[in-house]
Amino acid sequence: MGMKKSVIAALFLVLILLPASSLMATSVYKVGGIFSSTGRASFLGDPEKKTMEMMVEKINAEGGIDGHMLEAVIYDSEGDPAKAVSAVNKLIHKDKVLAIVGPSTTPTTLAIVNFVERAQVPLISCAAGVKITTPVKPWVFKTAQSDLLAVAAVYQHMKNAGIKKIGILTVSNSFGESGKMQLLDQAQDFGIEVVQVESFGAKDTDTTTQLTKIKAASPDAIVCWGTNPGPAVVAKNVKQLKIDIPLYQSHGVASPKFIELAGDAAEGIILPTGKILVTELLDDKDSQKKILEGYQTDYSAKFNSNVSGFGGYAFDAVNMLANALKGSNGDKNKIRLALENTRNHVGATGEFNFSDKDHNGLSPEAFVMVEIKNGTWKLID
Amino acid sequence: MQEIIQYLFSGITTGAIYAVIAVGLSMLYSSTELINFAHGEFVMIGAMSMVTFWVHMALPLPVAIGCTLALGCALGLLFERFAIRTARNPQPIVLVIITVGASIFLRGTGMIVWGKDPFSVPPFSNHESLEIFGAALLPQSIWIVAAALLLAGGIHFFLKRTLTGKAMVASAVNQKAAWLSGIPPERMAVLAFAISTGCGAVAGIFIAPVTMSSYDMGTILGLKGFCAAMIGGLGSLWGAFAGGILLGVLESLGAGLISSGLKDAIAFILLLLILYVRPGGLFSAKEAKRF
Amino acid sequence: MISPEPGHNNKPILAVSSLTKMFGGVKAQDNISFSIQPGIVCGLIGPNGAGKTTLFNLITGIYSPDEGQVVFNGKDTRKMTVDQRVRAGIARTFQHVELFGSMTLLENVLVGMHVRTRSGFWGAVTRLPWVIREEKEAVEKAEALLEFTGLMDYAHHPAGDLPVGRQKTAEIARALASDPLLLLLDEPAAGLNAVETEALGKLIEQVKKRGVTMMLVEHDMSLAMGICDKMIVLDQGSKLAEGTPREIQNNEAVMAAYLGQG
Amino acid sequence: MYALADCFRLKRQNGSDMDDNKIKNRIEHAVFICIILVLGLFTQNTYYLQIMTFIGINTLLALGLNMLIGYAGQISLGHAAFYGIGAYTTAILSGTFGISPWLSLLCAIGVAVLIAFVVGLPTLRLSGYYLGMGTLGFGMIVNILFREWSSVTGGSSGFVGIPVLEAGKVSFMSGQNYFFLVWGVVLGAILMCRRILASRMGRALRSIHDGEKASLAVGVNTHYLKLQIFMFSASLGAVAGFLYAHFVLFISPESFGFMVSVKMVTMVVIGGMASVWGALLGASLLTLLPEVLHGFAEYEMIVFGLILMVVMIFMPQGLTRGFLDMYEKARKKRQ
Repeated sequence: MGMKKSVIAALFLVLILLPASSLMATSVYKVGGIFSSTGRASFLGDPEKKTMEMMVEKINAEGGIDGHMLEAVIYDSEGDPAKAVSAVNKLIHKDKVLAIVGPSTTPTTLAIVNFVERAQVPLISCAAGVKITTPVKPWVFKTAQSDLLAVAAVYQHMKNAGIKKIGILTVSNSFGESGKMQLLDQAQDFGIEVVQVESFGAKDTDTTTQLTKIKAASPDAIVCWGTNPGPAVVAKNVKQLKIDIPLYQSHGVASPKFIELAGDAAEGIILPTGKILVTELLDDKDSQKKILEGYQTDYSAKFNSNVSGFGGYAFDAVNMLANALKGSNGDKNKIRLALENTRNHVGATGEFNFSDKDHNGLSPEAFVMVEIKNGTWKLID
Repeated sequence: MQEIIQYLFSGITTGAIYAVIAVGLSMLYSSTELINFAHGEFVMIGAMSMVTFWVHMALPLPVAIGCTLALGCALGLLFERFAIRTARNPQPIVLVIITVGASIFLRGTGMIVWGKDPFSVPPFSNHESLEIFGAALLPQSIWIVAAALLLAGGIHFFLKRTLTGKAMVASAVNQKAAWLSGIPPERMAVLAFAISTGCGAVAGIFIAPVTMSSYDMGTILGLKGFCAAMIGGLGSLWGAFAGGILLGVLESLGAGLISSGLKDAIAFILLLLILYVRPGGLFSAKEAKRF
Repeated sequence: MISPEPGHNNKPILAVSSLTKMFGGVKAQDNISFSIQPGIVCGLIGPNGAGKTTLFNLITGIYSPDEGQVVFNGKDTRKMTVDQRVRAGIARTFQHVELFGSMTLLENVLVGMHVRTRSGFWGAVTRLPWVIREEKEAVEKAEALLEFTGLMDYAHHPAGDLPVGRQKTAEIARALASDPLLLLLDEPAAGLNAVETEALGKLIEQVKKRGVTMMLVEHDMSLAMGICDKMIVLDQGSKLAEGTPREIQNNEAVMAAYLGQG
Repeated sequence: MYALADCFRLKRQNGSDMDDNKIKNRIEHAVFICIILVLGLFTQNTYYLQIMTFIGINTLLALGLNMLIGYAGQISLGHAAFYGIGAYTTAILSGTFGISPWLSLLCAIGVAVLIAFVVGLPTLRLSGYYLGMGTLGFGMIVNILFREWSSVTGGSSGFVGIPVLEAGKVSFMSGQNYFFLVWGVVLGAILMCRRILASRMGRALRSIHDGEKASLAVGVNTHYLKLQIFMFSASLGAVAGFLYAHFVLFISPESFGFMVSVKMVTMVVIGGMASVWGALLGASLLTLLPEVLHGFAEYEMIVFGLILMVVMIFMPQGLTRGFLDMYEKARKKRQ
């Protein structure tokens, strides 16, 4: 028994003394990353983290930036704001990074905004929430399309299809809530009436109750705003209840995983997505096509799995950061200015045009509408 | 009217899931006086093993179910042997923390083994939903209700009618007396654990086709299962079954008639009300412990 | 602090009338009545399961009776909570020692003084002079009690570490700390050896000299016969007999009950 | 330092161990203050200051819960609710309505204490698993409220716009100021807890833990006392929530969910129940552990779960007790 105890005690000592001494190399540009690579939002954070690692490796293989090697220090926020705060301070004050990419979700980003503003370190978030860049904060940028644009794309499609009344069903987390707000805010602009608003839990096993309620309000279409796996349950339930009106989903499920999960029930679903999902369907003249192809080839080669739309946010963030680092000599304000002056940057997500009034820089063209047909995506003009 | 029937059907589908989880929890409590906070994780393991055995390895359905069940029981056995029995000071709070630790451990292991993505499992029988009074009822719901009933009935039979079962109950009521009459309490505890986690795995097996399975699905299911077990009366198998169905139906009605945002709150409000008004639960003769 | 009202010494300190308590259809107490005069030691005997501890629990308020009443020191106790009864002057010890094991003996006695002291949350936080004074007085009184019971040497030992004999005595010290008028002792001699039992008898005599009325459940007949002024015999929830030890010794019904039980 | 020496001299002169205890406590407090001063003044790195600030906030949580679990023996699996109530009350009052944060601190404590009273009145009549489930249910309901009442709380996207604390010309923005603020509060809380424990109320509280039956029999109004300590522990939770809100300046429901409640209980139990320093140790370990486990990346959860299980299996009294026992054993062996 005494033996056991002392082994455990020793284990604890080791754990406490473990924090590795960080070596400071002079000629290295350190950049930080905070992604929710585990936890509820790992579907976002995991590809983002992998993308960042891959990009940094690639940049270094090509000789680094102005002769400086890049070093990525990446922490896992687990989708928890408190962990993100801890991570951001570690990046700023311990690792002394020049800039930070991430975090993956809106709450974690909002939690650390104050800290990067205070410490004056550029941050390029990969989260969708509009609140992140409105109002504009000098040091905070983001690459993910705002749900503002996604909702606009969906509504535009509805308007063209003559849909007037809709029921909405959103997941009860920050993604769904932000989507719900946009859906309600913009409805009038497109002459659409929201007749029923419902929500479901991220881990709900069944949503037929909510759908029954929506069905009873007899809308022309249903919009579901959520991230996997909830919307797949919704899609299945819609089929099971034999609700025969169009089902719209959000860009939150724009991944092959969704089709796999929803199976037959995915047929006919319409959703907005970044172009990354439909690269091969894109017109050859599309400026993004080549970039997307390059990214996809690299990613599949390295991780032996397909890209998801979300890794693209980190892809763009790292690319723009690398451009901004050129000639900055490690001066954070120069990096910030360079970021703010990024114009016509064609990335995986869209064409970025940052300015001092817009730190997201994307236009509605960043989204295309697709329909799921025969288990694959089909572009809608 | 048609909506109300649909709410009821939806409620029964979800309720049966809660019920089948609650039955496993209640079974463990009635034979060891222990609440296993890792129970939801065993449900996850059941569902994810179905993904592996049935979907990925394409084993025949009965074989896949058998393998999953065996895995659930075996893990329960190991858990009891290495964590619960080794504990030196089995106060409730210490056991709670141990089982919470186990749930985190199992979730972490699940993430490594199955990855972070969710999976779906096809239903056991034909795809078309049945139409009754214009409301749709999923065939899989019937499967789940049947599974919950069978589990509750089977365990009831086992505890009341078989020698081993009776010994198990005796050992729970008074360990020393049971030991004196030749019942090995340790073997009873290990058996109770294996059966209980097996029940968890069964819950997972039947849930997998109606919903999406992922490594982190267990926590909320486990909590709802506790609510159901508490509402029905801890330690009472039929109480757990009824508590689960009741919880599901009330959640569904609440979501349908009041607000879907407050759906999760309904379970816990119901739990508090029951605890205040009738701490022993709806179907339990036992008074809740005060000392 | 509280004493039996002077001049009313013939008035009973405890009057129990037609007390009945059911436990799921079983009558644990069946229409029991008796009264106890102040200053005496009353023995409560009877075979196992006769309802002695239940009677104690009814008097102290752990259970409430289905019928009948308990009048203590002239007051009907029906609406009084357990702690209000302690405040009124009823204290008890337990059959199986129930000391606060992790606390020192002194602290145990101080907890016994709970109803006679008054500082609460704010008193503890602010430590105003009156709080400090109260605490000092309480400690002094507790030490005096430990001296009285011969436990002073163990004052700073955790109560759980003491031998059973000392623990039994310590429970009496803790019970006395609330300045009781009536002290209920539930099998104080159980588990004690001959020497300890003798010392216990002496302690009870001394407590009696302090004017505390006592009721005790006891199986050790030589002890009970020696110290009790009066005895009540219970059998299967009802009162079998009541009288002086000598009367009880010669009561045929009592003999039958005890012999019949074997 | 002189004070310390004085203490030792006093100790030698005075034999009674009541006084011994008092002196021991004083030494402990003096050492604690010295450590805080040294750490606060000589740590320049904001990251380390921030970690230590988080440890302080968690210590407050653990201290409050320890009074309830460790001393009164009542489990609560929903204590993060009070942490959240403190944070949201101050956020809404000072952020939305522009009330001075110091005033909103009082309101936060008031609201938490009031809710603790209303909830505790029926809940604390339960015990064991029933009490655990009752408090768990309460915690879940409060968390759902934070999420669903989005017009006031900002919903699941969180609450933005919490003001920075200021007192006169001092702004509690920099790491050092906030560090001292938090640890000052922790010191105050430790003193308060110790005073309570050494008082009539504290003795009654501990007596409930040792034996509720006997405690009731000697005249302790156990229900009332449990309620009082529940309210006290809620108020410490609210203060911690206040400090968290004005430190991070952003709050969202996830920071006050079920897993946070579990983490709080874990801090108490791992550190050592019924020990003020155990709460500090538990809070430190659980705050530092994720930082240290970061190296395990994907395996972090597994390792964390394992540590929890192993500690509870082999040292159910918590680390403070566990290490003390080991030390005692080693000493006995040597003799």
